[in-house]
Amino acid sequence: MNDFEYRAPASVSEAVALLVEKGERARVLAGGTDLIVQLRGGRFTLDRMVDVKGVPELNQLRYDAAEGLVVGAAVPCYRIYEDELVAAHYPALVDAARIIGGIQIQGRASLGGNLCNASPSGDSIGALIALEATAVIAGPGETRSVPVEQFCTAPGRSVLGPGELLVALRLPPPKPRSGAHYLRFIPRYEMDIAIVSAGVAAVLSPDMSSFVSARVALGAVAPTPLFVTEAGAALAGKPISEESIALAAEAARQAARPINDMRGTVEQRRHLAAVLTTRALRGAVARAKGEQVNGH
Amino acid sequence: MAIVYIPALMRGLTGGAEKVTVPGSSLRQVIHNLEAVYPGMQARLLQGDDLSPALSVAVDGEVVRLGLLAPVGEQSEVHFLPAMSGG
Amino acid sequence: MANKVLVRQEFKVVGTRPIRHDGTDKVTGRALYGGDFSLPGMLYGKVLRSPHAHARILSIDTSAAEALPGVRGVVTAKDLPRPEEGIADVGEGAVNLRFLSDNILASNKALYKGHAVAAVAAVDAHTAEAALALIKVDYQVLPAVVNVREAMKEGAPILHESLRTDAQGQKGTTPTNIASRIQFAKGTLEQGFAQADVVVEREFETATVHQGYIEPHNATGLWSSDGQVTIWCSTQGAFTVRDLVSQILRYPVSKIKVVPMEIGGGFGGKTVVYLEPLAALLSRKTGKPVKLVMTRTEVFEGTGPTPAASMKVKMGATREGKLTAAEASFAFEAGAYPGSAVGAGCMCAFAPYDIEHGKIDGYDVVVNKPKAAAYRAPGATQTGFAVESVVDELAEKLGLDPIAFRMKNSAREGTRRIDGPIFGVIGALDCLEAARASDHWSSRLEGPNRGRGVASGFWFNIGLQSSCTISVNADGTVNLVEGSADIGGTRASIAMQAAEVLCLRAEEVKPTVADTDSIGYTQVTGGSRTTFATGWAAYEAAHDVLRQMKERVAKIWEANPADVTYEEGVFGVKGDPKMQMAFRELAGKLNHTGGPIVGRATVDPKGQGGAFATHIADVEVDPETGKVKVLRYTTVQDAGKAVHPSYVEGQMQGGAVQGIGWALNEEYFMTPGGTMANTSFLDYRMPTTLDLPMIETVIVEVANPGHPFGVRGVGEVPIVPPPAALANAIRRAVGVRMTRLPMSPGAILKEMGTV
Amino acid sequence: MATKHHVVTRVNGEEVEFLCEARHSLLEALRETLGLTGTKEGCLDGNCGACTVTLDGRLMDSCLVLAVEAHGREIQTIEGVASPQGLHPVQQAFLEEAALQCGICTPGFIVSAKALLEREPNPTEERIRWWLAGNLCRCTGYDKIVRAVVDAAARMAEVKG
Repeated sequence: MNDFEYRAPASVSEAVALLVEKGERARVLAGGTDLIVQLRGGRFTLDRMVDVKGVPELNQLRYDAAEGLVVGAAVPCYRIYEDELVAAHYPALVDAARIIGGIQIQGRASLGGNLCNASPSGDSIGALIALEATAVIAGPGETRSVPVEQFCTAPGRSVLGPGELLVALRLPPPKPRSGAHYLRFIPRYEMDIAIVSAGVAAVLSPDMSSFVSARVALGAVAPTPLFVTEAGAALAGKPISEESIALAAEAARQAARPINDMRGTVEQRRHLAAVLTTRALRGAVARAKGEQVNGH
Repeated sequence: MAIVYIPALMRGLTGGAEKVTVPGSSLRQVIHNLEAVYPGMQARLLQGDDLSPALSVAVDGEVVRLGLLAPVGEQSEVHFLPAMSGG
Repeated sequence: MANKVLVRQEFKVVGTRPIRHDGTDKVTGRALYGGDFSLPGMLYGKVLRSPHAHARILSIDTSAAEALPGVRGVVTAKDLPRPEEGIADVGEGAVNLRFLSDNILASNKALYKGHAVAAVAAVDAHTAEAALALIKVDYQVLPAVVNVREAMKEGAPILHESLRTDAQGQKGTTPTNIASRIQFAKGTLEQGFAQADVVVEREFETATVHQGYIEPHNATGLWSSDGQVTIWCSTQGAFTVRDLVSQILRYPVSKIKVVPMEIGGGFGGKTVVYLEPLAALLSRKTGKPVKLVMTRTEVFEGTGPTPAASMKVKMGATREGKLTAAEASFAFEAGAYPGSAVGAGCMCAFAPYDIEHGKIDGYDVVVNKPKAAAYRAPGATQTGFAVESVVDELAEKLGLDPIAFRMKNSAREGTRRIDGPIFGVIGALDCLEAARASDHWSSRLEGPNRGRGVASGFWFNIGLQSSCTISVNADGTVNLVEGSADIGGTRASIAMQAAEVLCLRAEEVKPTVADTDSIGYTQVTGGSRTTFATGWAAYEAAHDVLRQMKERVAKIWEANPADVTYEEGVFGVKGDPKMQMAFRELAGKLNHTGGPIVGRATVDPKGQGGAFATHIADVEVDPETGKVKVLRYTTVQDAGKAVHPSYVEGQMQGGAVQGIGWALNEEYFMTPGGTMANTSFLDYRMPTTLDLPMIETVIVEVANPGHPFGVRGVGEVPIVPPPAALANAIRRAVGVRMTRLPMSPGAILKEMGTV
Repeated sequence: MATKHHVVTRVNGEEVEFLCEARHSLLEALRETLGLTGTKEGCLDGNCGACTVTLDGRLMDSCLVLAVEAHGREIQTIEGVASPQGLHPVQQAFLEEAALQCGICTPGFIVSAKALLEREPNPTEERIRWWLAGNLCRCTGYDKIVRAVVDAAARMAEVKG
């Protein structure tokens, strides 16, 4: 691995300046669990690494009943799942944070990094999409916000322009009678990459008998994590039943456009898209009803 | 007389016989005597002056490590097996 | 969750569970493995590897690399002596020297992606790595063949123009990828099948898998100005490294010293050399010590995995459940050079059974993958998967209990195997009986999509040469020096056998694994031979100590040495109960009664006895995803005599789990062009803690009459039964018969017709 | 020549200074620069856990941490687990339960298990397995490792009284 310059700015503006200066030749280091592996594997070379863990905005983890949740882009997974407020209000986020790598990775890897890595199978991304998260991006120009479902543009590519930096993820407060669940399928029980994943959030009617709305996101079935609006639309206004869930699952299957690779086949992934959508929806409904649901 | 089991693909040399009896008190003698009765056998079993390194020899069910020096008893069974290694 | 030992014979030390002698060093991080070693002024080496699975090397230009600041030397195949065609016997079977040499550094052709082409030594690893990118290799890319069936076809790309099929000594006449063909035949097959009421015939495939040791290969070499070469490395056999380096470099063994460092797992994969000759060559070129350590990707791409196999098995049985005939064809991928374990695979395949008529064909086939190396019971797991699946299906068709069916047909003392020899005392039936009597087998398994499977397995074990010396310390303890790399507690199991003879505690025997200058020739730690053979050497060396101690007592007491006795740690004289001297007391007198005492022994034992195992697996299959959860797992195995039961259990559990990984998820995922796509532990899915239940063990002890304590090797056979045990369990859980490994979720879904 | 960073950190309770390049991992610094070879290299991509250390009390794969990031931090490695008074209960339990074979993964497992028991004195088998899933062992099948952690928990409870 070629050597590079290491910088650890203390502010967003300083970080942006360091990034702007080197353009494509600079990269942001948060947890580094993807970045360092890719660098070592020769995927790319760089001139400057900008360690953003010392920037306060990127380390905030703040919940407010009115504003919702702010997750700084460098907040490692363990802080997500060890936070009682997050666990109480965003269990689907905990579902994702608990399964990224093992305990060592979770000590370092961040949701922000997971998103910026823009892998089609990124575990937190499906949960973030389901939870209507937006990405807060600082850069040489105005700070801007992008819905997470629009963040990834291709495998390993995102909307981040030259010199731009993901500062935080903002999640709206959970709606009344809502529940969310994130599930992935892996051949092992831990330490694996999703063959397919599904993040689902559902809002139920006041009498808890029907779906008001739902958001379904799939991972590893397209070049980017997929927000399947058809699946959500299939549920709106429908009674809570296996039949309704099956409609959404079928929509998920239809929306999936996966590839064959070492992790799975097209047929297997389409099938799993439906299976996981079904299971995640059941989990989301249960959570909306106040029931306990295990992460996976 | 030792009872020599003939490897399956060499049985063309023994007219299809699975086993033959030949005299000899060492493996060297046994192979020499085998060659006398079934010409061509020696070339299949030896490489130079030694047992082919692709082979191991079992006498009375035990793989022996003495090569051609291996003693062969009056009623011994001799088997030629592929050489083996372990993990 | 029981661990049971069915003890038949008790000893004082053998059969107990002392703390291993090297344990404290290994739990404190103090133990030095090959990668931990360094010397002042040491350089770091890196290896350039072929990006192509099959390519002619037209030219290599190293000048730019050599010019890079910090680079001290570059070597290519030109730096290796060109061996004539020759065969080396290194206790590992036949090794063709030219092939051996070419696998260290490719000369004319690169035969697999990852094949070493050049090596660089530089002041640090980063500089060496940067230099690799500056080496210009002109390749002419050739079509690759990465599957055994394809490689056997007419018109397949040929790896070696000079290769001719060796059919048990008869050479073929045309270029081929089939390096050898073997056959075993017993009885009259047609007659056997004619007697059968039920015949099952199926084809099976297994994927290439890796041993997966956590420690990457490493070697540090120092070529001294006086021509002495020293190599520090993690190896299963220091003497084998010495032999192979000597042959590859055409350099006398007496000028090579190999220092075995602690070794972080081998499972057969560290019985051969990759980096050792390069470390020596680079050191000769640079005049400095040079250290090389592989990356994980290099380990996957550049070292020997176990062969993929394509297999066909046909077996027949009568309505009453008696096996009448068995026929099989096993084709193994040897990788780039001949020499898969197909021979052993053939011989182990039907070994658990007494079958009158049988025929087995084996094919050793070269393909554009790394040269296969040994992996725990080499060859037996592949063939065992096929045979034990068919046996299970026969039992199912006959409506018989799978253990009862196996017992009815079990091999026992006097059974003639299909490959010819007759079994001595074996524990095949005892394992089945113990499995049937286990808590696990008698427990009920309820619930949908759940099933229980059983399978047996066999491994020969091997003997081979070992040496041992024991010197007596003045305080009544002894130092034991041996040459077997300790990969899983063998210092303890060897020392315990000496302790038993000497009436000492295990802790009073201090074992050291020595380098090749300091101990007599000792074969690899492999083939389940170490506790058996090196333990035997320790037993003999201890007896040599006792013999000398008795002579010394006789001298002191002016008695006849033949009358000296030794019981419970005390020397005495026949007929005079007043005369007594403890071992420790005598030990303190040695230096002024005639000098120190050192016992020594070398052995090359036969009679290693075979090892049998029977495993029981409970699984639950998720019918929607195809994912298998192992709910409960029991291993039953004949250890002959478990010297240190904890480490025997450890072998059983570890072997079983490697087999579970092989069965369910592990594979080299190859692109059609011959690139392994999953060269990281992320996607090469070895089992983690969460994938497994506790692994229950039942140690059966059917004493091996060929060993003083009845020991049989235990390390290898536990990997054999798991794939079939799990396949049989999956069959009962969801009704599908899996005939390919790995039985991954996707494969199961496909077989179930879901996708 | 590459720029060197001056890193001041604490390793196993003692202040340590070293120079490193930005590209050097913490694992490299520990093993090559500081000679602390108890932390092992198994995969260099965070999938085996052999290089596990704690950084400010958190478990990390040291192959995925830059050496320069250690500046001003607190590192614990396997070399700091035992004390002059003797082995840590986790180490003693690994010995007595025969929870190691080749031993290459053992330092990582011990560092991880110790961190678990310091947080959760009485974990279930399931919890132990979840916590240790980032540490691969190829020899033992994990059975005896899990038992050793359970055993160590009991020993630590005893010590606490």
